[in-house]
Amino acid sequence: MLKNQNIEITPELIASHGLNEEEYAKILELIGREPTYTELGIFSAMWNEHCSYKSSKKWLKTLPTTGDRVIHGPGENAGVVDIDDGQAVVFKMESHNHPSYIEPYQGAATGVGGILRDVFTMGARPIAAMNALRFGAPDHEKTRHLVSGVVAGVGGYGNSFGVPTVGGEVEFDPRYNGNILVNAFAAGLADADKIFLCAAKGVGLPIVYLGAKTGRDGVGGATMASAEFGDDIDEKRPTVQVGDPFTEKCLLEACLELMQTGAVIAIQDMGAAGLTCSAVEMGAQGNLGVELYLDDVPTREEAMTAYEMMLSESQERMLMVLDPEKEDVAKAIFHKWDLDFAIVGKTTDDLRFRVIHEGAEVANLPIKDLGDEAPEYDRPRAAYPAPSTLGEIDSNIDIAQALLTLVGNANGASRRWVWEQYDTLIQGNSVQVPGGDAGVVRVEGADGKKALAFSVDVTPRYCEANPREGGKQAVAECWRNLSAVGALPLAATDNLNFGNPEKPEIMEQFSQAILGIGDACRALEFPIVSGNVSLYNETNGIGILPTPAIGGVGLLKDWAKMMTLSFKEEGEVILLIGE
Amino acid sequence: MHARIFVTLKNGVLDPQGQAIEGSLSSLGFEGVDAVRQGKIFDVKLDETDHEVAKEKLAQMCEKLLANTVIENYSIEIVD
Amino acid sequence: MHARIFVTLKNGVLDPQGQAIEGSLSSLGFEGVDAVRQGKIFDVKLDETDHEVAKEKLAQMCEKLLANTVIENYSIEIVD
Amino acid sequence: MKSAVIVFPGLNRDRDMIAALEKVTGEKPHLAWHGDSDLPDVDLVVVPGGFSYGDYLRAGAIAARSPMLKRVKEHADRGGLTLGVCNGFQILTETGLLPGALMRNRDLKFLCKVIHLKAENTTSPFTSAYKGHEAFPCPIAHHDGNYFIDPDGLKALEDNNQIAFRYCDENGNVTLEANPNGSIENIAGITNKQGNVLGMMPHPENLIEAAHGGIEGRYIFDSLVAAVA
Ligand SMILES: Nc1ncnc2c1ncn2[C@@H]1O[C@H](COP(=O)(O)OP(=O)(O)O)[C@@H](O)[C@H]1O
Repeated sequence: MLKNQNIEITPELIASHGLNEEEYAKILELIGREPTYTELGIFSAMWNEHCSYKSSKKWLKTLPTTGDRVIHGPGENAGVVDIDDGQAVVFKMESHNHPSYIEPYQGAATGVGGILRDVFTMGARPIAAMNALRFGAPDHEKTRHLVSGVVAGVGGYGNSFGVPTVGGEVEFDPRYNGNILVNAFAAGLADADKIFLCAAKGVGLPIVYLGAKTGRDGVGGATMASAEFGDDIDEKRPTVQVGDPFTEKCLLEACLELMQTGAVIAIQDMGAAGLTCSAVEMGAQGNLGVELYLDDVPTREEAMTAYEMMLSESQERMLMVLDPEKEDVAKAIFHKWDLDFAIVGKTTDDLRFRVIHEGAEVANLPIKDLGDEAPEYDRPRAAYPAPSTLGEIDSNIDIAQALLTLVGNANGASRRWVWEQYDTLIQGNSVQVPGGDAGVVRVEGADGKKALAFSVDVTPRYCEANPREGGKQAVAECWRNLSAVGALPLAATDNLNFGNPEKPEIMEQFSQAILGIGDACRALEFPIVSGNVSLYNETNGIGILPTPAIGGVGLLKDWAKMMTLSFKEEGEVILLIGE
Repeated sequence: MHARIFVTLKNGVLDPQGQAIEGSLSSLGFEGVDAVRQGKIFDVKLDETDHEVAKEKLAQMCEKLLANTVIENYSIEIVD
Repeated sequence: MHARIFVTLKNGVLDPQGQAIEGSLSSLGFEGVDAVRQGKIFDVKLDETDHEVAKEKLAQMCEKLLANTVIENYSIEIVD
Repeated sequence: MKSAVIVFPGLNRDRDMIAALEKVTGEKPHLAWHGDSDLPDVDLVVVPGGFSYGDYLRAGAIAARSPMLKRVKEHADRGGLTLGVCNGFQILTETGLLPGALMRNRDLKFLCKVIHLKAENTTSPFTSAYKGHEAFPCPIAHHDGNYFIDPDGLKALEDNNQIAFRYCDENGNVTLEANPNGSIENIAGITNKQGNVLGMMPHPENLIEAAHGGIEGRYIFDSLVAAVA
C-alpha cells in the first residue's frame, strides 16, 4: 500500500504543480490510480518544461548533432568532442535566469556551479568558463543591483572553484527589465576513452549519493523556472539555493580521483529537481528500475518529507552507480575530501521507480514512462509582427560624434570592469583572455602547442527582426570569432532564451530561430552537441528579446600562431575582407 | 547615537561558512558544538537623537542595502 | 545552550567593507551616517549547561579560531 | 632544490605552483596533504594560492589552524625557506609567521589583472635574481589582498628591510594609482624578520613561460635555487 502523507490530490494542488488537466489525465492513465503526493511531485518535476522540453523537443530534433568529431551529442550531461591525441573537450551552456533575478549573487553562483558539475560528472576537468549576461536598461531601478550581484556571483563561484573565465557577453536592453539572462558555459578536458555516462548498468548494484547534504533548498524550483513571473514573485523567494564552491571543488577532486579507480559504473549530477531527475534518468537510460531508500539520504534539516527530499535542489550533489567491490575505496576517497557518501538505493530489473521512506513505499512508478511519456507539444505558431523598418539615415551625420555615442553607449563600452572580477588566468594556460574575439586556453597533456578557443554570441535585435536569419547570424558570428583567433571551429552548444511558448508568436520566433541555427550549423559543419532551453522569460506579459546564445569551441594546432585583435605596429596595412 | 544591526541567515538557508567553522572547531578538538551559523553586524554611528526615527531609518537601510531580505533577517538595537 | 559571539575590528584597523557601505548609504540618499563598522556574529549551539564553563569554552574558540586577535576583538553572550 | 607544496582542500592554484616548480627546478615537488602528519625535510615549503576551506570565516583562517601548518611553522622556525602566495600569504599571516593581516580589497571586488611590481630589496633569498629588473609586470587574482599592519608594525617592516614587493606603475614608481587593492604603503609582499619566509599576493607561478606573456616570475624560484646551492 502506498503512503500518501494524508494530502488530498485536489485540482488546485495539481494546478499548483504546473500540470494541466490533460497532463493529469495522462498520469492517471499511465499508473491506473491516483498518484500519491510524492508521486505528483515527481511527475511535476519530470514533466515541467525545464526537464521535459515539452514545447521545444519537436524543434530541437531538427538540429544537426553529429559529425566526425562528435563523441557524444545532446542527451548526456554535456557534449563531448574529439580534439585529437586521444583527448576530448566536454562542454555545455545552461541558463539560471529566474533564480538570478530573484537573488542575483546566489542565482548566478549556483548557475556556474551547475554547469561545472555537468562537465566534471563526465570525467572532465573544467578548463574554461564563459558567461552570457543580459540586463534591463542601465537606468532601470533594479539593473545596478542585478548587475553587481550577478557578476560577483559568477566570479565568486568560478574563482573559488578555480576555472578561468575566458569570455562572455554583457548587454543591456529594456526588454530584459523584468527578466535578466544569466547563461553559463563550461568546458572540460578528458581522455576520449574515459568518458562517464549516466545510464545505469547491472541489476542489484548500489546507488550512491555523493557530495553535500540535502536541505529544503529550491523545493519547487524547477517548476518555478518554467512559470511566467507575476507580481507575486516575493512569495517564491524562500526557495533560493545557496552555492558552496568549496564543497564543489572537493567534489570535483573526489570524483576525478574516484573515476580513476574504476569504481564508477554510471554517474549523474543532481541539477534541477535533484534526486528525482537524476535517479529516473540513470534508470531509464539504462533500461533498469531504481529503488531509493530516503532514510539513508544525508539531510541537513530535520523532519524532511519524502516529497521535499525528492524535489530538493540542494547544490553540489551527485548520484552514482558503484561497482560493489570498490565500495571501500570509494568511501575512503569521499571521506578524505570530507564529503557525504551514502548508499541510498539499488538498481532493479523491473523498470519501476520505487521510493521508500520510513518503512513505507511513497512512490512506485513506471520509470521509462516518466521520461518517454512526458507530454510533447507542437504548440501553435503565428507570424510575428513584421519588423518596423529603420528610418532614413541622416547623411549629414557627424561621424566623430556618432562614434563617441557608440563607444559611450552601455552596449558599446568596454567590458573590462566585468572580466577583471573573474579569474582569467588560473591554471596557467590562458593564452588569450577576454577582450579579444575568443578566449584561448592551452591544452595540457598534449604537445604543449595545442589550444582551444571559446566564444559565445548572439544578437537578439537581429533575432527579433528575423528569427531565422538571427539564428543563422548567431552561429556565424560565433564561428567567425573562433576563426578570427586562428582556430578551426569544431562544435557548439546553445542556450535558447525566449518568452512564453504558449503565445503563438513566441513559438514562431523560437522555431524559426532553431531552424536558422540548424541551417548555419549544417552549412558550416558546426554541430550542436549540447544545449539548454529557457522559456517563459516574461513578466506581466512583456517578453525578452529572443536570445538564442551560441557557445562555440575551436581547435588551434599551435597557440603561438594565434591571432589577437590589436594592431601590432605603426604603418601596418588595414584590409577589409568579406562581402 | 550608536546602533547595532544584526543580519542573520533565515532558517533553512544553507550556511557553508557555518558548516566549515563547525568542521574546523571539531578538528581543533572542541567537542559538543552542535551547530554554528554565521551572521553580520553593522555598528552605525547616526546623527539622530530620536530613537524611533533612528530605528525607522535603520530599517530602511537594511531593506535597501544591509540585508539581503531574500535569504536574511535583520534586527536593530539602539546602543546609546 | 545557545550562545552568540560578536567579533569586531579593533579600533584603528581599516575597515574597507564598512567604508564602502558608508559610501553606498550616502549615495542611496541616507544622510547623517557618521560611521559604519562591519563585524561578525556566530550563533553557536553548545552541548553544555553550565554558563561559566560554556563561556570559557567559547572564549577559547575565539582565541584559537573565530577571531584574528591581531585585528579583532570578541565578546560572548549566552542567549539561553 | 627539494621542495614541498602543501595541499589543502579548496586550494586551486596548487597545480599552477607545482607546474612552475617543476619547470624551473626540474624536480617534482613533494605534495603534503593537509591531513598528513609529517613534512619531509626539504629546502623550500610552498603554501600555494586558492580558497582553502572556501576562505569561509576569514581568508586562510581555517587552513592556518590545521596540523600541517604546525609542521610548516617548525620548518620555518628552523630557518627553512617558506613561500606563501596569495591564499598562502593569507595563511602565513593567520598563522603568525608573518605580521599584519590581509583584508578585503578596497573596492570590495575580486580583482584579476596584470599589475606592476617593484622588488624593494634584492638581498633576500627570494629576490636576489631581481637585481637589475626590479620593476616588472605580474598578475594578481584575489579578493582579500589589502595588506594592513599597525604603525609600529609598519615601522618594524621598514626598519628591518622586510618589504619585498610593492605595487608600482610601469616605470617603477610607487604611486597611489598603482595600488590595486588599498594595501598600506602599496605593500604586495613581505618577509619575516629573519628573511626566510616570504608572503606575497601576486602570482609568480603564472609568469613562468612564453605562454604566460612573461617570465619574471621565474626569478623568485631562480633566487631560491641560488640560495640553497
Ligand atoms: N560576462 C563576460 N565575461 C567575460 N568576458 C566578457 C564578458 N562580457 C564580455 N566579455 C568579453 O569582452 C569582449 C567584448 O565583448 P563583446 O562586445 O560581446 O565582443 P564581440 O562582440 O567582439 O564578440 C570579448 O572578449 C568578450 O569575451
